[in-house]
Amino acid sequence: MAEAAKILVVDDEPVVIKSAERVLRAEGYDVEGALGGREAILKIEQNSYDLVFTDLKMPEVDGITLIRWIKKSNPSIGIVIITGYPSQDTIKEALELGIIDYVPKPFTPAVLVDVTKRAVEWTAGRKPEEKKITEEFPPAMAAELDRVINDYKIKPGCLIPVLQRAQEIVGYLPPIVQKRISKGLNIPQAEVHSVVSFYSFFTMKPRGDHNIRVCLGTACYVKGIETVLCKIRDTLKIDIGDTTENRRFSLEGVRCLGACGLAPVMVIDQDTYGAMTPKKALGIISRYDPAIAEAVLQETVEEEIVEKEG
Amino acid sequence: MPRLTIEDLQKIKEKHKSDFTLREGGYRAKVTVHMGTCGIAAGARAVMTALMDEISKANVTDVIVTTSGCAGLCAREPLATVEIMNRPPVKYCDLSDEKIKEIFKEHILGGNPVEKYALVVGSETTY
Amino acid sequence: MEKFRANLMLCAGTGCVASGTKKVKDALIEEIKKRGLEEELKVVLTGCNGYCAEGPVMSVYPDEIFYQRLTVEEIPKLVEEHFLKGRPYQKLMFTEPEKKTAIPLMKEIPFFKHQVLRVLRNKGLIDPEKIEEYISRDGYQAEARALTQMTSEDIIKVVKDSGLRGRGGAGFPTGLKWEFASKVKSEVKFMLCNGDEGDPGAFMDRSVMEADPHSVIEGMVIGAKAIGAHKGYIYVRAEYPLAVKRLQLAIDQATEAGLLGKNILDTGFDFELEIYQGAGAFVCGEETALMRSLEGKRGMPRPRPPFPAHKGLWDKPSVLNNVETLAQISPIIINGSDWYRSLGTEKSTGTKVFALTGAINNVGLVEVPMGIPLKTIIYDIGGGPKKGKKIKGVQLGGPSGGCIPERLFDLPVTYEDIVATGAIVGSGGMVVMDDNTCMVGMAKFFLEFTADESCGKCTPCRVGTKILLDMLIDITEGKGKEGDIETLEDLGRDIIAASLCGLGQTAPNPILTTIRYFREEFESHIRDHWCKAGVCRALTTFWIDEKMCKGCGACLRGCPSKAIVGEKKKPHKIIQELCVRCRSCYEACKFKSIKIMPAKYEGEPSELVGAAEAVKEEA
Amino acid sequence: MVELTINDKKISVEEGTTILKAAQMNGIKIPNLCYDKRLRPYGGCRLCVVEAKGQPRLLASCSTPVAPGMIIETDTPKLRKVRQTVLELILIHHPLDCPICDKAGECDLQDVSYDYGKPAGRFVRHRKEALPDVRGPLVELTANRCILCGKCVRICAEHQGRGALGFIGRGFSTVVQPAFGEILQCDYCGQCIDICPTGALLSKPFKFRARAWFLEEKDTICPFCGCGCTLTLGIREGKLLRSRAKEDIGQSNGNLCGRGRFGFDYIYSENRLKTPMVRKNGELVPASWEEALAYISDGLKFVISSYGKTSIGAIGSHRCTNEDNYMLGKFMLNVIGSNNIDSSAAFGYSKVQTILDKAFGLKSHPINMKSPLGKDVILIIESDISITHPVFGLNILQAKREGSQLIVADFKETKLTRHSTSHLKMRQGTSVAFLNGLMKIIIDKRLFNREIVSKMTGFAEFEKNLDNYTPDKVSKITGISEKDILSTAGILASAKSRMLSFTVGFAENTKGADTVLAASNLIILLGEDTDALQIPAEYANTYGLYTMGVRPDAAVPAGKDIFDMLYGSGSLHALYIMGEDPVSAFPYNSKIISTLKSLELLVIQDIALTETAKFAHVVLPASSWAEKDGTFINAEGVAQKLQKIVDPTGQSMPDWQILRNLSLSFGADIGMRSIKDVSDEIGKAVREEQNTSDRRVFHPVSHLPVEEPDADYPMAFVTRDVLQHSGTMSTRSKALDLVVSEAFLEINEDDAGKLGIYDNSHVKVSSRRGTVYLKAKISDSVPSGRVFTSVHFPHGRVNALTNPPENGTAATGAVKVEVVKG
Repeated sequence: MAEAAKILVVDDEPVVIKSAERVLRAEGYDVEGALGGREAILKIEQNSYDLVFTDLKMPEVDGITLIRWIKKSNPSIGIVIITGYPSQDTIKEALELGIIDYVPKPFTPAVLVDVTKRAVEWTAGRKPEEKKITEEFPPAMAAELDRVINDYKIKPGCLIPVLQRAQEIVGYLPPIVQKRISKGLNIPQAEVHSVVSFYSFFTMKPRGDHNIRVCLGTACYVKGIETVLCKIRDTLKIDIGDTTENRRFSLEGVRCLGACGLAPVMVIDQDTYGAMTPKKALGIISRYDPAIAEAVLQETVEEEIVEKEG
Repeated sequence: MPRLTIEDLQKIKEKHKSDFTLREGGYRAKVTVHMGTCGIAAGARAVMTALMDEISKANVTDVIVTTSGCAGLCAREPLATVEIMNRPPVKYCDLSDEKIKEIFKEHILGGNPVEKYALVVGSETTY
Repeated sequence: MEKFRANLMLCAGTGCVASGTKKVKDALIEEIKKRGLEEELKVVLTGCNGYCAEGPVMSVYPDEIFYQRLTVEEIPKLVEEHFLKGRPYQKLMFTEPEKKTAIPLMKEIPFFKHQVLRVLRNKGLIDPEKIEEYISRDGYQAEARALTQMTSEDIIKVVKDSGLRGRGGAGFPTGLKWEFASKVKSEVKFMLCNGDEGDPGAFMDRSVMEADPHSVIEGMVIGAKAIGAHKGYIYVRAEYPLAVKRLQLAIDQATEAGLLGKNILDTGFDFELEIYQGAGAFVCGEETALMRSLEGKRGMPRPRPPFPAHKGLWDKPSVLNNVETLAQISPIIINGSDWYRSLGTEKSTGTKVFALTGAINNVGLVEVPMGIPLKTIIYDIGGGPKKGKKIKGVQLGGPSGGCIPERLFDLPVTYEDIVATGAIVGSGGMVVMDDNTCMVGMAKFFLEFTADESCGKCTPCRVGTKILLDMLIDITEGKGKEGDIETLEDLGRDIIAASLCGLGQTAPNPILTTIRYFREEFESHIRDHWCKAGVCRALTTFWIDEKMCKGCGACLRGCPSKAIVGEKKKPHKIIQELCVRCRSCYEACKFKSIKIMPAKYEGEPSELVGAAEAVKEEA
Repeated sequence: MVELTINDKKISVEEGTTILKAAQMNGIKIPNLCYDKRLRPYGGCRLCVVEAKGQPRLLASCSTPVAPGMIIETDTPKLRKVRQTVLELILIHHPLDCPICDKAGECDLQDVSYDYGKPAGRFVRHRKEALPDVRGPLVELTANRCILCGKCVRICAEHQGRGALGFIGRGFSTVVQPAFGEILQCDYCGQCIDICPTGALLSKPFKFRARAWFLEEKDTICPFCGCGCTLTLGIREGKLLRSRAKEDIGQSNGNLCGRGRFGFDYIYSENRLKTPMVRKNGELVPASWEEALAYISDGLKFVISSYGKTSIGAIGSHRCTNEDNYMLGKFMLNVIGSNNIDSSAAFGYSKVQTILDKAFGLKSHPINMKSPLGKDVILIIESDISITHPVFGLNILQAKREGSQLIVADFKETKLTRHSTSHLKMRQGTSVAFLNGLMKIIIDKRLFNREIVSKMTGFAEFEKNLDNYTPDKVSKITGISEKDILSTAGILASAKSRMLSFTVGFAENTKGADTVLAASNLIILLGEDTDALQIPAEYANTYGLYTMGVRPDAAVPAGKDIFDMLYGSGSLHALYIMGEDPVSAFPYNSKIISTLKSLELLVIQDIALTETAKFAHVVLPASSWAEKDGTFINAEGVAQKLQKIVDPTGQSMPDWQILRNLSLSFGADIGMRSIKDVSDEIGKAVREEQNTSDRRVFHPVSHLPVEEPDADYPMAFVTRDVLQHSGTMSTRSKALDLVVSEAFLEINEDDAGKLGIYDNSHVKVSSRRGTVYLKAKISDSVPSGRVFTSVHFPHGRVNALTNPPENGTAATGAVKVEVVKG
C-alpha cells in the first residue's frame, strides 16, 4: 500500500472503537473513531476517509441513515458495517445501499483485519482473486502440466514421477505448481510439499539456464573437489543451491555422480566433465557464458605476466 | 523383434555369432568404444565420431564399430578395444580423436597395433 | 573350504558343449582320479568364454594356461604333462598367431591379472543397447531354464547353496530372502531392484546398469519366478540418466521379445517391470525407505518387523535386491552353486566388485574373488600410491563403513573380516587415502554426508549425527577440547544402539574407526592445533624450509593469493598474512621444502620440523 | 496366544501384539513419545527400546511383535543410558519454557524427563534456530517445542484423512508445518492437540486460561451430532474452559471432532436468555418466572376453551435430554391432553424408522459405528458422513485404509469422495433412480438368489416397477455412466460383506423416505442382514427424543405431525416449542413464519433468543446441556449420562423443570420433584419396542423428478452441513465461528467467472420461494451449474429458498444468483 488507508470507525460503544483502533493500527492503518452517526457526518465533512466502519443500531442518526448520507455526499468512501447478529433484512437493506462488507459483532482481530484488507483492495479497484498458474507461466506450460497429471494419476505412487516431470516442464516447483499437482492427484498440499522438501532433486527456487552440478562424493573429496567448488563459488558469486542474478547459472552439490574414476567431477546440464581443476572448471563454464570467458582470459593474461616476470 | 521361444534364443546366439564374429561374418575388424558415463565424460563421443569419420573417408565397409559399457579402468578413459581376425584384442587407453585416427590407419587398416597408445592385449577372465 | 592346487575351468557355454565339453569333462575327471589327483585338482564348468570357435576350451588357474580344441583322446597326455610333470601341454595351448609386440598381455598387468569377472562378465564385450548381443553371450538362457525346468524351490535352493549374499551392504543371504518371501501367501508380490547406488565412491551398479542392463532384468525375472511376483520395479538414482535410458531400452526390447511381460517365453509366467527414478535421497537405499519412496512418499525408513518379505511395497510381500546381486543370478542358475562357491571363502562366496578410487594409480572398477587380501587390491590392482606418497588407509563401505589403516592390509576381504575392523564391505566403495588426507577431515566429510542425508525420523540419527558433525567441525577449526574424543565415542555408540535404520546405526562408524586407528590425528588436532596433512585450514600454516628451497619459483607461480615472495634461485618465503592455505605450493614443490606447521606455532619452525622427523625415524 | 517374559514376569498375549502393548496390558510402563494406538507404529522417538535376550540389537517395543519365549527387559542400566542420551538429544532443542507452556503438568515429555533425570547437557550449543510459529484459528503450533514425533502429522493424514500438516525438510532441519508455511487450514478437529506429547500444538481458545493442575475434569456427552462422543470437560472456578478426548472411554474412544472440542463455548453466547420474556406492546420484555408461566397457562387455557385441546401442538428437541423430552410428552398428553407433538426427527429419523418398519418390521434400528470395519464394500449415497457424523466417518476412512472398497455416489467432492475407491458423480436427488438401476442390473444378471427372494412379499410388483430403470435410462437421470452403474452393481452383488449408508437429515434434503425404501429393497434383494443398512440419527438426542415418544404416533389416536403443525392449513392455535428454531432450521420458512404469525400463543423455551423466538409471545430461558443432568441416546441407541458441569446461566432452568413448574402453574401436579423421578418413570414407562419377527417386504418405489434449473432460475441449489457446525446452536460458539461464521454460497470457479463473482462477493440468491443475501466462496469441490450452502446460520436464513418438505422430492431446487454491487 502506497499510503496507509484512512479508516473511520463509527459506533456508540467506545469499547468497539478502541478495540478496532488497536487491531487496525497494529496493521498499519490510519484509524479514527466517531461515537455515533452525528459525529461521523461532522468528521467526514472535514476529513477524507477511504473506509467507514459503522454500527447500524445507534441513537439519533442510525447506521442506515449514515450510509444513505455517505452514498449521496461521498460515494467514493467504502462502507463496512459492524453489527451484532445481522438479520437478513438489515443485510439486504445495507447491501442495496452499496456497502462493501459486514463484520458480525463481536468480532475477532483476525476477522477484522481480514475484512479490512479486502475492503481496502476493493476501494483501490483491485479484485481479490487467487493467482492462477497461467498468470505466472505460459498457458501451454499449465496445459502440459495438466496432461502429465492426468497421464499419471491412475498409477499408484505417482507423485514423485509427476514432480519430476513438472520440474522438467516448469524448471522448478513453486507452491503454485505444487498446489495444482496436489489438486490433480488428490494428495494433500502438505504431503506434496513435504515430499518436495525431502528429495534434494527437487527445488522450489528457479534455476538458471545452465545447471552446474558438482559432485561431492568421497573420491571427488579426496581428489580435491573443494578447491574447484571454491573457485566456482567465487567466480559466479553464488553458493550451492543458488542461482546467479542474471539467471545464467545455478549451482548444486550432488551426492556422488558415480564417475569416481574421473574425480573430481562436474556436470553442466547433461554433460559430465571429469578430472577437474579450478582452472579447467572455469574454462568449461566460460563456454556457457562469454562474460565469464573474458574474466578467465583476464586471469590467464595476469598469470602469464607473472610467469614472464618470474 | 517378434516374441521369442527358447529355441529362438539359441538361434539368435548362433546367428549373431555368424554375423558379428570376424571369422564368420567376413569382417576385417571390430572396434568397441567404451561408452559408460566415465567414458563419455572423458570424451568417448569425440573418439567415436572421429572413428566414424575416418571409416567413411576411407570408404571401408568391413569394420564393425560398436559401443559398450564401462571397461573398468576409469582412470584411463576413453578406452577402445580393437579386434582383428585371428589376433587377440588390443585395448587402447587415454584416447583422443587424433589418436584414434592413427590407430585406424595403423592397426585397423595396416594390421599393426599402435604400441604407444595400447594398454593391454588379450581378453579378461570371465567365468 | 577345501584348497585345491589348481582349478580347471572347463567352458560349458553352449558352443563348447556342442563341441563335446561333456565328454571331455568325464574323461578329465576319470583321468584325474586315475592319477590320484582328485584332492588337488578341481574341475569347474564355466559360462561362455567367448572362444567358442576353438571349443571346447579350458583355462587352468592359477597357472593361467588356456587350452583349446580339447578332445577325449588328448586328456591323459594333458593331465600327465601339466599336472604331474608341471609343464604346460604345448600342443593344445592357445598360441599367439601374430608376432610378439611390446603390448603387455592381460596377465602381465596386475590390474587385469587379479580380476575374475562374473558380475562384469559382459563388460566391454557387448553393446548394451542390443539384446542380441546379450543373448549371444548366453543371455536369457538361465531365465529360460528357470521358467521351464525349475520350480520356485529349485531356484531358491541353487541360490541358497551358492552362498550368494546381498551385495548392497548388509550381506544378507539372497536365497534366504527369497525363501521368506516365497513362503508368504499373497496374490500380489513385488520383485524390486535397488539401483539407488548412494554410497559416495561406489559406482559398480551404475556400470552394470549401463553396460549390461539385461543381466539385471534376467536376474529379476528369475527372482520373480522364485518368489511368485508378477510386478517389479527398478529404483534408479536420478543422477544416472544413462543407466535409466539403457535399462528402459532393455526392458522394451525384452518385453518385445517375450522375455519379459505377459506370458514370458510362452510359459504362462507374467512379470511386468518398470523403472522408477529416485529423486535424490541417500536413505532411499534402505529397503523400507526405498519402498516408501516407490509409494510416492518421503523415503523414511519404517521399523522392522514387519519385514518387507511380509509387508513391503504397498504392504505386500516384496523382495529387494541390489543390482550387483541380481546380475549374478543367471550364471548361478546356469553353472550351479558349486561353480559359484569355487571362488571366495566358505562364508563369503563368489566375487565382489569394488570401486577403487582415491589416491592410487589405477582408479576403476575391479571384480575379485572374495577373500583376496586388501593389499592385492590396493597395491597390485590399484597400482599403489601416486609417486612420492604413502598410503595411509582405505575407506571401505562409504558413509556406513570405516577406515582401515595400512597396517591391516593383509586382511582378506570377506564380510566377517572386514566387519571385525569396524568397517563394512558395504556396496564396495574403496577410497584409498594417502598422507595428504586428514582423517579427522575424512570423518567430518562422512558425517556431513550422513547428517545431511538423515531422513529426520528418529531422534538419535537426526540430532545425534548433527552433533557429531558439529563437534568434528569444532575440532578441525581448532575449537576441540579434552574429552571430545571420548564424547564422540560415547555418543556414537548410543546412536548405533538406538537408531531406527541402517543409516543411523552405521553413521558413527567412520568416526569410531578413525578414532580407533588414527587417534593420534584427533589428539594432534585437539591438543596441538595441528593438522599434519595440511587439510584443515584453521590448523595449518605452510613454511618454506630455506635449507631445501632451490628458488625454482614453482610455488610462487602456483600461489593463487600471491603470498609467496622471493628471487629466482634464492629461498622463497611465505607471507603468512596473505596465505589462504590452499596447499598448492606444497603440491607444486619438487624439493619437499614446504612444510606443514601447526597453526599458531610460535617457536622456530626448523626445530619442530627436525623434531617431527626425528620422531618419525624413531618409529 | 504367545507366552513370553517381560521383566521376569511371565505373560501371555495374543499373537501379533507388540511388546509395548503386551507390557502395557500387564502394567509395565515403557516410555514412549511417538506411539498412539490409532496409528501405525512409527519407531521414531527411540525411547521405547527394550532388550531381548539373545538379540544383539535393542528392539523398538512399539513395533516389534511378541514372539514365543521372548525374554524382555524394559529397564536395564544399558537402556537407561540409551534413553537418557535420546532425551538429551531431544531436549537440546526443546525450550525449557514449561512455566509459560500450557501443556506443563500434562506433558509427556515432561513426565519422561522427570523419570530419567536431568540430562548431562553436553551439547548445549548445537541448537536449532528459532522457528516461525504457525498461525491459524483454534490451533497454534509453536515450532520450537516440536520434537518431531510426527504424531500430529500422522493422525491428520492417516486417521483424519486430512493431511494438513507435513514434515517439511529433511534431517536436522525438518519441521512440522502446513504446506508452504501458510496459515493452518484444516478440519480443526484438534486431534493433534490431544496427541501432541509436548506443548507444540495447543488450543488457542484455551491458551493461558488455566494451568492443567487447576482444572477440574468431568466427563459428559457431546451436545452436537448423533455420534455421542464423550467429552472430558475442564472447569476452573465454575467456568467451562476446555474440552478434550480421553482414550478408552465412551463411544468415541479418544476421538473428537472440532465441534466437540471447541464448540462448547456456545453456552457463553451473548445471546443466551437470562430471564423469561413476555411480549408486551409488541416487544419482548423481561418478566418473572411466575408472570411468564401464568401468562402461558392462561393462554393455553384460553386456547383449549376456544378451540379445543387438539389446537395445541408442541415441538421437542434433539438438543434436550431424554428427561426433558419425556416431560414435554407427558405435559402434552397428561396436562394439555393433546397428541400433537413432533420434532425435527420428522424430516429424517422418523421417516427412516417408518420405512424400516414397513420393510423389515424394525421398530428401532440403531447404527453401529464400528460396522464399516472389515466390510468388503461400503456404498455411501449423497451424504457427507465425515461432516454430519465425523467420528462415524473416521471408521469409514479406517475401513477403506484397511482394504474395504469405498464407493461414494455424490455430486459434491467431499472428504469421503477424496478417499473413495470410486466416486460416482451423481445428479442430486436421484438416489432412488440409482438404486433402482443397480437392482435392475442385479436382477437381470441374476446376481442374487432368485429362488429365495422371488418368494418374498411384493417381489413381482417390485420387479415390474424396475422395468423403467435400464442402465441407459438411469444413466440419463443420474448422470452416472452406464459403465459405472454396471460395475457398481457387480461389485455390490459379488461382495462378501457390504455396508450401505447415508443420512436423511433435512439439512441435506435431497433424499427422502423413498431413498430409504429403495435401499431397503436392495438389502432384501441381496439377502443382506439389516445391519448392512446404516442410517444414523442426526443429532445428539434425535434417537432419544423419538424413543421418549416425542412423535405424533406415540399415543392413540395419532396427533398432528410437524407438517400439519407448521405447513398445514392453520388448525393450530397454540404452539409450544422446546429447544428448536424452525425459522432457521426447517425448510420453506416463509410458510412457517406465516403459521407462527397466525398463532394465538407461541411459547419458545430455549437457551438463546432464536429467530423463531422473535415471533414468540413468551420466551423461557432454558439451561444448556452443560448446566443440567440427564441422558442422551446416540445414533447407536446407547443411552449415556450427561453431568451438570457448570451452574445455569441467569434464571435459566432445565427444560424438564420448567415443564414441571408450568404444569403446577397450569394447576396440574405431575409429580417429578427431581431428575431422578423423571428417569425412574422413564425406566418404567418407556420400553424398547420389540422388532416384529424378521419380515421382509418389497415396496416398489419410483424416482420423482426434482425441480430442474431453467432459464429463470438457472442454478441447481443444495444445502449441506458444514464440518464446523451441527444444527444451529453451534453457530453461537465463538471458537467455531472463527472458522466459519456464515452461510457461504459455494460456487464453481467457472460459474463464478461468468457471473463476475469473487471470493467474498455479496450475492443475492433467489428461488421461487424467496431471496437471501450471502457471501460467495469459490470452491473447486462444487460441480459447474450447482451452488451449495448450509442452513446452520440463523441470520443466513437459507431456508427461505427451500421447497416445502414433501416426500420424494428434493426440498432444494433451482435458484438464480446475482452479484450485489458494492
